[in-house]
Amino acid sequence: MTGQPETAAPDAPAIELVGISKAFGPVQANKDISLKVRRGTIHGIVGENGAGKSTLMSILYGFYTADRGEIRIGGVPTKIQNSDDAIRAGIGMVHQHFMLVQPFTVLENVVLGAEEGRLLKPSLARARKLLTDLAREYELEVDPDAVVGDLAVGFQQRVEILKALYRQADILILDEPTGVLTPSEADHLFRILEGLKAQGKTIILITHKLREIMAVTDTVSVMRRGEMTATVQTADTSPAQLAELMVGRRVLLRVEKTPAVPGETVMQVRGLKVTDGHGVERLKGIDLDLRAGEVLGIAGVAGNGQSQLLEVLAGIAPASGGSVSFKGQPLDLSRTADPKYRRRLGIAHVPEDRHRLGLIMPFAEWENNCFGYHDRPRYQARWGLMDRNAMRDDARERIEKYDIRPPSCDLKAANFSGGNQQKIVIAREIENDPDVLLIGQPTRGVDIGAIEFIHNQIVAMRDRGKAILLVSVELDEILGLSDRILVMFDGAISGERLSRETDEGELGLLMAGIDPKRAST
Amino acid sequence: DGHTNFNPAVIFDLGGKFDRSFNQAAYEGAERFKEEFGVEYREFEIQSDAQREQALRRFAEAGNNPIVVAGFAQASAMEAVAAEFPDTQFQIIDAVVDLPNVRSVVFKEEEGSYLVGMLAAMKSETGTVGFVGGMDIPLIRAFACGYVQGAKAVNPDITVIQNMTGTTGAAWNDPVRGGELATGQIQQGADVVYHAAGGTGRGVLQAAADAGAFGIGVDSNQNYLHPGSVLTSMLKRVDVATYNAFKDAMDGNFTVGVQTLGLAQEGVGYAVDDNNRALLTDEMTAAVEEAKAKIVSGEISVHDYRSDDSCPVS
Amino acid sequence: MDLAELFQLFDSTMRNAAPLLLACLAGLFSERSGIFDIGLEGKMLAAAFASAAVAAWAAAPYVADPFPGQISGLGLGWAAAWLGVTAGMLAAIAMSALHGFASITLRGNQLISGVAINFLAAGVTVLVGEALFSMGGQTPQLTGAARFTAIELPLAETRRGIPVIGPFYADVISGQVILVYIALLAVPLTAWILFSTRFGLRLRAVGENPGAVDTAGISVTRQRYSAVLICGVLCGIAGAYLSMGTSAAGFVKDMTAGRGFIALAALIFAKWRPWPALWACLLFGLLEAIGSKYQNVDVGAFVIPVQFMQALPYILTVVILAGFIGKAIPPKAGGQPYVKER
Amino acid sequence: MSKTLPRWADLILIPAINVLLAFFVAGLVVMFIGEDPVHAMGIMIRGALGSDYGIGYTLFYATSFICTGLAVAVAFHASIFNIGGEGQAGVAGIGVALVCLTLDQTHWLLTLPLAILGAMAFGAAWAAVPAYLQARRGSHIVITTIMFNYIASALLVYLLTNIFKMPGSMAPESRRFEDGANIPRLDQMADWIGLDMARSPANISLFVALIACVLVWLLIWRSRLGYEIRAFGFSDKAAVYAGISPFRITMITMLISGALAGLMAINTVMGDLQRLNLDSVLGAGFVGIAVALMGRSHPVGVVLAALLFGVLYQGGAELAFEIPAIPSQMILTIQALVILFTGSLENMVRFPMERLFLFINRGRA
Ligand SMILES: Nc1ncnc2c1ncn2[C@@H]1O[C@H](COP(=O)(O)OP(=O)(O)OP(=O)(O)O)[C@@H](O)[C@H]1O
Ligand SMILES: Nc1ncnc2c1ncn2[C@@H]1O[C@H](COP(=O)(O)OP(=O)(O)OP(=O)(O)O)[C@@H](O)[C@H]1O
Ligand SMILES: [Mg+2]
Ligand SMILES: [Mg+2]
Repeated sequence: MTGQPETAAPDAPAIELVGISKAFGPVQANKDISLKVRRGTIHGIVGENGAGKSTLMSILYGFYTADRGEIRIGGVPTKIQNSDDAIRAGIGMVHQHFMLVQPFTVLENVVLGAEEGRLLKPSLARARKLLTDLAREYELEVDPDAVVGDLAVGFQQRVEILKALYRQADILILDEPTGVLTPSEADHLFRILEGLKAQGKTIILITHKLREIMAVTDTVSVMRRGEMTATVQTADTSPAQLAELMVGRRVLLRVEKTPAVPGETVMQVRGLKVTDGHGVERLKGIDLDLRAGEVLGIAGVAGNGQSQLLEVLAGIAPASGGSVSFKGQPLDLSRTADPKYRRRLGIAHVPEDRHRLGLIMPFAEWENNCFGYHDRPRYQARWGLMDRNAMRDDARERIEKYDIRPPSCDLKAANFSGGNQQKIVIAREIENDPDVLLIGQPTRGVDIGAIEFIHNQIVAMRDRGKAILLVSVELDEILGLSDRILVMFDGAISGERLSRETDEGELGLLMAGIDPKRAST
Repeated sequence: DGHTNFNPAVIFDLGGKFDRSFNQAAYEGAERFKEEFGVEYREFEIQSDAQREQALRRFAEAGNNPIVVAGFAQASAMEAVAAEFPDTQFQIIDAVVDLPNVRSVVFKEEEGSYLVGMLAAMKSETGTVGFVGGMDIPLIRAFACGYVQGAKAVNPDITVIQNMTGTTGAAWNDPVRGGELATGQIQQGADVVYHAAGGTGRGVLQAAADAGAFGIGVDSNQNYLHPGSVLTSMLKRVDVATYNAFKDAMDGNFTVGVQTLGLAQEGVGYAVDDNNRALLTDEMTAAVEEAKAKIVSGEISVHDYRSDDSCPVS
Repeated sequence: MDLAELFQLFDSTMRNAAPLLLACLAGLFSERSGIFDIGLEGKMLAAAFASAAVAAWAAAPYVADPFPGQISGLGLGWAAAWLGVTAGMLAAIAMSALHGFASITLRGNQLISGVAINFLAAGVTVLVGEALFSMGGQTPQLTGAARFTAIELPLAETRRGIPVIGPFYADVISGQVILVYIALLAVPLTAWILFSTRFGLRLRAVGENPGAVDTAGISVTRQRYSAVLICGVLCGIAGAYLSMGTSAAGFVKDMTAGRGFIALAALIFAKWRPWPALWACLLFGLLEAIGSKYQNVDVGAFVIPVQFMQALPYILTVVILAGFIGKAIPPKAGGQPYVKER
Repeated sequence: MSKTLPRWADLILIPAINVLLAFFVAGLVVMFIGEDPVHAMGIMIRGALGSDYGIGYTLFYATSFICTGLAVAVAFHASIFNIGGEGQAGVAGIGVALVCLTLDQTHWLLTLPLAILGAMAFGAAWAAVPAYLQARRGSHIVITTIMFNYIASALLVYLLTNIFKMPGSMAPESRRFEDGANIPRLDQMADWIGLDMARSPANISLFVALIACVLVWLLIWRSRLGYEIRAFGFSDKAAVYAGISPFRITMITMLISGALAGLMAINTVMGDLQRLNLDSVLGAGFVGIAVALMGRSHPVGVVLAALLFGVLYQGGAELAFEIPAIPSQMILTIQALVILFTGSLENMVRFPMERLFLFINRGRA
């Protein structure tokens, strides 16, 4: 119990935020936020992507400084200007993107910043001992001498928690800790959190998964567009109510669609293998058939090879083994694979990460509108120059058709909101009328209205007899859109189901590598 | 009428007027003229090859006359510019430019080097002496060849270690490398090291002094740099050539054509002053003076490397 | 080639390697903290000038009542050399601080800042030198206590008789300038700082993942500034060695002659580790020694021209960078400014 | 990718303030060495622009800087930092010399186009190796191009001392080209149309450089290749997604960049020296960096910045003639300051500006 100010009132909230505001340039990420977190509870925070959850927690942890507002720890106004102040105040944080030094050992990562003296040796020795104690106490075993970069994400997360405990944190913030975990790993984590809570620690848990909120939190706060819209007792609320609070209107998540009429197989994948730069096998022999007129969903916890599958099929990453044929023609899977050529064949790709891959942010909308298709004859003028009028005309047409806002093709991609950026990409890939659409996380960071629109476009495409391979970590989306579902676990396919014959529970088990059917037979 | 537009200028070569050697000699000649006659002169230090033509043209354009240019590297710039300004008088040192308004001054460096070669051989106790050249060009080879001839004349068995600093203009201004080369020669047994390397020589003389060996300076009198450690300096009277150009032009006596300055014309020589007098014994001086007389009289002929691009001894 | 000749080569190697090694370790500190530094060359050059200028000034006799235009020296002959080194360090630190300001505080492009620093040093040294000494940018010749001279190590001459080791000790190890020994000692010291101290741990961490350092409650800015300043100190000694520890005995313009870049190449070759840095610098020092000692190398069938020998360090650098000697992976956060708020 | 700054502020205001800052600091340096900066400035401007002789030299230098500036700019668009312009231009001189020495008995109308090809081919070839190493082996192109600058100068020395050197001459330079390789100077061209102009080395390659500007503009902003270069420059990952080969773009961009740098050899070797010597490049390869940074990698900006540096070089030379106490390193210093202020210290002006504009915009909203 260090760092707790002496003068703390015994029943004051562990944390109290008053009127916190924060702007990033023109983006107002947090607007006048107030929040109380009771000591010894697990407090959930939910909200759409970009709602400002991480920003708020980073302010509490001293990573950012608020433009306005006050932080009270145990009732005492506390200035938190950097993480050091936060650590002193007894706050620990497990970041959404881990803050670990990959080439360091677990031990080095744990002592970093909390060393005893100028020399390392004594610190490391002391830390080793403390670590073993902590590990025993909280089921947090990790090899202290392992290099962090070699550890699986679940273990890396443990290191993050150990870091906080090593600094004797009383308040632990976890930012989307389960996004990278399998259901069973998540269960393990929640057991740890319950244990910490029993010790009197205060926990703030950010997550998108309403199930988790309902299961472990005592209180839940909802954020929307930078504002704190509500704080309720978990026992008094329901997932439906939370969803409504998050997006500001009643949510209709069912996709309206008719049963699929699958045609012939357009893409056939056999024994596909991928080895990454570190020599780790990320795909361990994938077989799949993609048929015309169906949506094939790929479910799975992030990091189980879905991204690699998408990249290899799109031609932006090489395979180390196996084969893929498209309409009976084998595709070249070597490092020279050319996405342009794939597109010409009729394979379009909406990447998982539109910021990094799908758009050139400083390009104008009309330039992005033909990105990847810029070698098409209709965009060429004489002498290797491009036909800018044709490019603009196409862009305007699609802005109209996809209701992209603001409706200006001269605006830079960076100046569109997340949902509209996604629409630009999807419009481009669908309007070129491919036979196969590879689409990753189509609605990540996209608001409800746009989600409906995008889902309808995908279904319409299917109804035109096209094949769609959908990768998403959102089970609801997979279940709602797909006709057939493959679940990936650890680089392999752990099961295949027809969407009308399965449910979240069964898919959740498959995502953890457990096949309930096979287990029972 | 040469008198009416007398407006002298001098252009120094890479290494700059304070190289304590070749360019500094030219500078001192100009300064002496300025002091004696109270006439200001314009000057420019070349920093790169590309400036040569512009510098010459700039001075000629501005009506400077005569324009003295130090260094062989100016020859081709001079060819171009002197032809453009036929009424301006030019003097180039160390190269021959065949134009009706150009005086070319060349020296018999081999003769002066012969004398200091003799001194080196007489001073050497190890039977090994060294030579560090600047840029590897025939001119510097001529220094080396004269030096070897003089040394061998005293001691036919003497070993002369020779190194060149480089093949570009930068070789005139690299004392670190010069010192490294001299140190190497001294480690191989040389106890007298002669340099013909402009600013690079600063490192050569320093290394010799540090190692307790003797250095021999070049062009200017460098005996003062390390009193007691510089055996002598091979004088090349660039100062006189510069001074004379100014003076002749002032008096309206500027002549064109090639001037070759050797021992006979006192254009080259070796330096004796308070800094090195104690280092030279009477026999040494006597032997050198005798050789000098013989060279002047033609009894000894020192081979000029430049005449056939080769040296009979090494 | 006999042993004596070999040892002469090694002796020369040590002298050539010393400034490379100091600059290389300087770069190591900077780059391990995530700040790329192609301005080593310029910092060395600035230091070479500042140290020679201050040493010359300190050693010059004190004139109580200088006539107009005359500058009085300090008359501190005995301390001149060390005052010079200090000045060199300060000059390099000033350049480092500029680089740090540009790349840490202002999050500017580190490569461009390095390039600018190289030009700035090349220009300013001559400008200031000319203004102070009017000698074409040179400093006066340093004499006596204003420069460093070789020191004999104990036992060098008495134990020369021991075969191989004796002459090696006497000819190669002994008889160097003190700055050479400082350069050699800097290697274990760097290794110790890097791997055995808290400072070293944080330094390595900040070059790999500044976010991790920041969230651990350590100031990334402070950590990077200290690294950059250490870089300045070491570059300062490297520059001082060039103008005060070699036969140049003073400053001449552009006297670093690309050594900063070779040091950088050695750093990459050494994969940003201190002991390999020593070997890499010795290798480049040896190449330089060979290049000046054996000018046109006759290998029987043909003659390797001197230009090739002189370009050899640069060619080797390219070969090393091409990864034929194993891939060198730089500190992960190297070259990128640490930005929290996009 | 700033959302807060208007375009004009980004393209004009900030560079202008930065250049002013650079000159202000340069003025302080002049003051430090005991000269009057205003007087020095006067000499520079008069020396560079006060006579047709001065203007001629200014244009001559500017021609070289346009070429090397374009070279750096084109590479910048692909996010490649080519500091090898010095070596590429130096080696390009060999190409020019080979053409000229072989064909100088003919006519410049034949020699010039071939020499242009030679210059561009040799310049590109010298850029090809670092480009290949970057694209295939990930070798840092900044360091490899620096190394190639040194290697180029060693190569040049070797060729000039062993192959090109005239027998009997001491200077490491080729023989002078005959009339067939003498391209028209600006004063000669002025003469054709009856104008009188003092002799200076400015020559027809100024127009070659200006044509190169137009072509570069078309390439970068109007052609498919330029589209791909810019896309790759903004995001190499996204480029791969779009089927743009990083290898191909890196190679092509660097070849174009090297060829442009090489183009300046026409101006110096053919237009001025009329022979090959050791330092025909005169640091122009490095000036190109400052020119490209200042010109925001746009051909119009490059031309303006090249003119500024032309003034600086010619005015600086004049300064060194008039005030020997200010050595020609003054130019190098100003160049360094310009690179510093417009390149790495740019944010010193940009950050406050962004805040200012944010404030103004908020006020309006
Ligand atoms: N460092 C930053 N610089 C600029 N803008 C930022 C930065 N971090 C976040 N933002 C912006 O602030 C807003 C809130 O982001 P924040 O990361 O807090 O959202 P979040 O609720 O955590 O979203 P997610 O669920 O996706 O993690 C978004 O518009 C985001 O783009
Ligand atoms: N990381 C960021 N950096 C800078 N600007 C951002 C960032 N994220 C968002 N913006 C800007 O903020 C505005 C709002 O973006 P945001 O993604 O929060 O929109 P949104 O309200 O979530 O819209 P949508 O529902 O379409 O996603 C956009 O104009 C965008 O340009
Ligand atoms: Mg977040
Ligand atoms: Mg959004």
